[in-house]
Amino acid sequence: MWSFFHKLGSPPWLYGISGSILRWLLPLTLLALVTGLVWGLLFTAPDFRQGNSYRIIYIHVPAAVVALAGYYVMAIAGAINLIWKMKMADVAMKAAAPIGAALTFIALLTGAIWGKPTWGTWWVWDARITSMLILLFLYLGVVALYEAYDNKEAAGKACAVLSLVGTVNIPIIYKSVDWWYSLHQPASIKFTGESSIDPSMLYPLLLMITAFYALFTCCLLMNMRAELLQREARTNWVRKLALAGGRG
Amino acid sequence: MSAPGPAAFCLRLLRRQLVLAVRRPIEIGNPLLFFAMVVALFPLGLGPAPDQLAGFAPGILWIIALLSNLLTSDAVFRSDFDDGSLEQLLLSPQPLYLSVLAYIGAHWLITGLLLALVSPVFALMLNLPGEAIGSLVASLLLGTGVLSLLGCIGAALTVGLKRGGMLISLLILPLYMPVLIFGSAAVQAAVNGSPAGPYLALLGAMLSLAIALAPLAIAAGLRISVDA
Amino acid sequence: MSAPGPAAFCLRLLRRQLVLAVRRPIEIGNPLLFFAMVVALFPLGLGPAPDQLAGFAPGILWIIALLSNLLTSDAVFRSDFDDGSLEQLLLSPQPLYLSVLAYIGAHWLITGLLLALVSPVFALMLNLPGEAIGSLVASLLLGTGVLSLLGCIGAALTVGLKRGGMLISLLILPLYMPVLIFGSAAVQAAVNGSPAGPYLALLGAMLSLAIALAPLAIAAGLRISVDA
Amino acid sequence: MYFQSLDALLHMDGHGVFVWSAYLITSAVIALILVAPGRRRRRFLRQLAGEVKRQQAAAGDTRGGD
Amino acid sequence: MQADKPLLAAESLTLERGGRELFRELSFEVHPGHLFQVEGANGAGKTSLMRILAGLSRYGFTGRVVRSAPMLYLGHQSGVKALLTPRENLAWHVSGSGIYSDQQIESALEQVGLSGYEDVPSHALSAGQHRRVNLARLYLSNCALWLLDEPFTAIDKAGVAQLEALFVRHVERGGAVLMTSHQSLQVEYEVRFLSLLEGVVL
Amino acid sequence: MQADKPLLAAESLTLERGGRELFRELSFEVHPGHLFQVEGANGAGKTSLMRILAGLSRYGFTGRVVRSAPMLYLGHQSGVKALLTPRENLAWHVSGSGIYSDQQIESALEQVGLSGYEDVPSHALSAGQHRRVNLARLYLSNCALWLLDEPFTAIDKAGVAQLEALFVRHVERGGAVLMTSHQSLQVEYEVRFLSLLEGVVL
Ligand code: HEM
Ligand SMILES: Nc1ncnc2c1ncn2[C@@H]1O[C@H](COP(=O)(O)OP(=O)(O)OP(=O)(O)O)[C@@H](O)[C@H]1O
Ligand SMILES: Nc1ncnc2c1ncn2[C@@H]1O[C@H](COP(=O)(O)OP(=O)(O)OP(=O)(O)O)[C@@H](O)[C@H]1O
Ligand SMILES: [Mg+2]
Ligand SMILES: [Mg+2]
Repeated sequence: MWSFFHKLGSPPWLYGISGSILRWLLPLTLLALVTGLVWGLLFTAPDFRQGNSYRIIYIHVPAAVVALAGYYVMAIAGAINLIWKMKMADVAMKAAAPIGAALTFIALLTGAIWGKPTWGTWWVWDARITSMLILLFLYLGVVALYEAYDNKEAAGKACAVLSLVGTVNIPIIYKSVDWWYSLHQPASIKFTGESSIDPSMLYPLLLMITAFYALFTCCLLMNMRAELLQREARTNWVRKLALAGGRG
Repeated sequence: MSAPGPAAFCLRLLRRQLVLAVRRPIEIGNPLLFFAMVVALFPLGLGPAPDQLAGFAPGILWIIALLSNLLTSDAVFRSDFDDGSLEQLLLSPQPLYLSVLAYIGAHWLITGLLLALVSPVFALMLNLPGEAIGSLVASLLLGTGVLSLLGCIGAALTVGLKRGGMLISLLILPLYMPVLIFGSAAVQAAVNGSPAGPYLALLGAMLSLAIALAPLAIAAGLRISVDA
Repeated sequence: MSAPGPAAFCLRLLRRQLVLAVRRPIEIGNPLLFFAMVVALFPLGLGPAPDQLAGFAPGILWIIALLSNLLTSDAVFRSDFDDGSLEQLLLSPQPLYLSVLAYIGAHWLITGLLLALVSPVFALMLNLPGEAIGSLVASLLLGTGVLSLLGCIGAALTVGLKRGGMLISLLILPLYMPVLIFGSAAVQAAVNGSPAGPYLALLGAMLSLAIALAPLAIAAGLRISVDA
Repeated sequence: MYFQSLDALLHMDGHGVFVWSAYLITSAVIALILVAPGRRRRRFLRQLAGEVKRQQAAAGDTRGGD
Repeated sequence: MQADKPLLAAESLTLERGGRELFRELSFEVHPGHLFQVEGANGAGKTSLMRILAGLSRYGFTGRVVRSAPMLYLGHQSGVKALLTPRENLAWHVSGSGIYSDQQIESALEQVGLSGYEDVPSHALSAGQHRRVNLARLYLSNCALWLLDEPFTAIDKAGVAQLEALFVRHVERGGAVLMTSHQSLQVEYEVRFLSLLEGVVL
Repeated sequence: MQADKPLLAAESLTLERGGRELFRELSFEVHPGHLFQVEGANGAGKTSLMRILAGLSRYGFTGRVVRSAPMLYLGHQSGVKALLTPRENLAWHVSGSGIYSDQQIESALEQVGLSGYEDVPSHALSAGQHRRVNLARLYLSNCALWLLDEPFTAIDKAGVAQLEALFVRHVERGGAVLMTSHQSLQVEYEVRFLSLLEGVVL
């Protein structure tokens, strides 16, 4: 167990192992993504109320789910960095933020596009939607704060503090927005809810959710690899790697 | 020449911050002025239908409180950073947790408390029903405390940045949202005649949590900022 | 080593200000983010009823434009004053009127212009009818110019003050009002289907007047601030 | 395959614009986040290789690393 | 003198900044009675070293610093608030290291030549007077270890001579001073140099 | 030397500040070839005088200042923007006194010992390097009259010697320098003193 943690702290080991994980995970992810997309787009029957527009669900929901989960990945990495001063956690946190922001963006955008045919408007100040927008700001805040610091070590610490503070906030945002919403107007817009999901829709959806998780993992690892090299630019193993043209 | 006890030191810091603020009356007047101006702007921008205004008054008042807090929190540590006082604070043998609380306390006194005290005037200008004014003041008192604590986290994290600009508003506005929601909900509840107590209790709980945790984040942020 | 002509110098100043802003990317993004977040605050505070929101959209958008201008204009001369560049500007053989215009121009480009360009997105989020968007953008383009000019007068007068300044912001703020009134009136007119042209023409007239006179006031204000 | 023709697939009873644009933009964003880190890594390695070679040439040393 | 416990010990400090190595494996000890002057051209790394020794920089260097006495650090920035008077600046100083009576503060301000200016807002002081407010803290301090980054900046000749005398008094009483300056000290006391040009020197 | 037109003439300047008279009926002329050093303790009024001479202070004093040549003024504050590189700081300087080629700027920066730092953001420079960026303007300037308020602040010994040589070169070429400093100039040239301690001295 200890030796595992010890290895986790070693950049060349992490670089190597992430390389070999990616070698099989990346093709698998792409395969799952394409299968899920084609399945959802071509082979499922349309929803009886929403017609074909519901096909957006296969990207909208996975993106939203993984975007939310990604924040916790980032915050936990930040906490590890602060408490155990583990450099790899810093790398992971830095790598997670832009991916999370991109997924949040996808969720928002597909939601907005979906809203037009279903609700007749691009944007509604619904509880979930607003909290998603706030999540985007939280991610962007971390990215911007990291970029604003010249000293990257300090940047990592500062972002860790920020993302931890944000974590406390996320459940509050969720709950509070719900309460707030129920006060003001009846839930005229209802998400379809799990119960109405037919297995023929559920399976491709589950596949897509898995694929998005895998996608997140792949992007995280790739970002970490790039970041690792830049941080370790002065060490021998990176220089050797550079001379070998990246294979090694 | 004995070193002062933490409490005595804290009070001295608080006094220092308040004197500094009073010497720059614009600092104190600004949130109020801002408050007054936006209250005046709203009817101008929206058209002054009185009944509609009343419906929106809780939200408007709370949004203004939030914005004026946001605008002033950037400055809490700025001048101390620029003139080197912040370094000295970090090197002090006193517990940083308490010193930070003194800074936040001063900020709250000259923004939050003052705003809460004058808010009834503005509430009347926006036709807020008289019976909601109690919960408006109470919610502002509690809520601006949370806002000051959160705002100072943002201030601490960005004070040392050469290229930060107004980054602080991006960092802390998302954190402000729950306070805004509960604060305006409390007032709205009072307007509708339902009990505002639960919302105020929630704000109180958030305040306690923030008082316990925010100074830790702020202290960490200051150490990072001075180092970078 | 010949001294540059006034126009060339002005362009160099403009470039310098823009580069300074770009080095602080958040500075540029900030008015936009501020815009976005405050647009998000309103429905949270006021309740998300779409039709009501649409009625308020022109006013809300204009108030936000005004606020973000107000927030950023304070900083136009601040850092140059603090590091001594402003003294050097005043000692320069170049005409101060033009130099000042370069500062204002840079400020407008990174706040007003950018805001006007992205405002359609926010307008849609607040359910503003599509046919009003043209006049929203036009009114913002003209109006934010006036706001930048007025804001810089305030900034020039207050930049050197160690204390006080209250009075000056009291003097400048009322000047913002007509811009807000005509700006939101132009959009409101377009929403109602009446012609927005007259309002826009009025904004244009105000802009011309401000361009002619404001730099004089700003130049005088800077000389006073550096002297004090 | 649910759809009868390519045209039906593209049109989707009037919802085609929405569905397709959502899928296209999503694919674009996914492609971006998948490609960007790899490019960043390769560009950095190339740049570093040049730097190392220059240093080695300057030191008159042709061994790889040390 | 070397026998007692050092007030400050630096153990193999190495710092690299902007691609340049500023110092490497720098080790030294500061004992009571030591008067150290850190030497080096502009950009040699004096300020960076002082901040590491004071504990203000915690990242980006390797090595260890052990401090075993209360310390007073004065940096490039004066830490004097322009809106407060000299008296208030000293009484409410954020370092919170002491409670001083009005008399103590007045006598400290007199020592740095500011009597008559106790209640003038500090922004109405000249550059040198502004720095003198800060230097008055040296007369109030009971810290054994002083870390001073260019204390003579903007101070006139008489002021420099007075400060030098103060430093000597402090080290003779068992304190220690580690300072940077581009001027040579004119004192009748053994000055130890720490030169950042050539590496480690004791 | 006194025959030609003065570059700068001060006519019976009197200034009172904070209830103290800093100088009274101060009159002097600065001619080409003059190297003036303004002397005085902290708070004597050197900076106040320089700002009056430069035209930055326009109220609160009596007397008249006549300038008849382009002037370069460097004050206590450096006027160097932290976010710009040294190269940009010089190329886009707000004083707008010249259009310089890249080469001229690089050679000026080299002269002040900043070659290699041309494209580093200025906030990553040390205190002395920061001031040197500003001093590079002296190498670019074609103004005859230099008003320099404590140009040696934070500059190391080598830098001071180099600046002194520059001043001598400038006055020998027909320029004039009026400067304040708490250090005595080490030059082989006649230095005129303007002492604010005792009143007017030529
Ligand atoms: C910009 C607009 C939108 C945003 C930001 C958004 C965001 C979200 C979020 C955050 C989730 C929750 C994921 C989770 O369970 O953790 C979600 C789920 C979902 N959304 Fe949206 N949404 C938007 C618009 C829409 C629209 C227009 C529809 C369709 C009418 C829709 C249908 C759904 C469905 C069916 C789910 C799955 C619900 C469940 O199984 O829990 N969304 N969306
Ligand atoms: N803004 C001000 N308001 C009132 N008095 C001032 C102001 N600035 C300076 N003074 C006073 O004027 C006197 C001269 O100040 P000045 O800055 O000219 O001195 P100086 O000779 O440059 O000193 P130093 O060597 O410290 O730079 C001082 O006694 C100071 O207290
Ligand atoms: N924030 C920073 N980021 C990167 N490099 C820096 C930073 N601050 C300083 N440096 C570099 O570190 C080196 C040492 O700077 P330092 O301030 O320690 O010098 P110094 O010896 O105090 O010089 P001076 O005599 O000018 O005060 C300089 O070359 C400078 O360019
Ligand atoms: Mg230094
Ligand atoms: Mg002076």
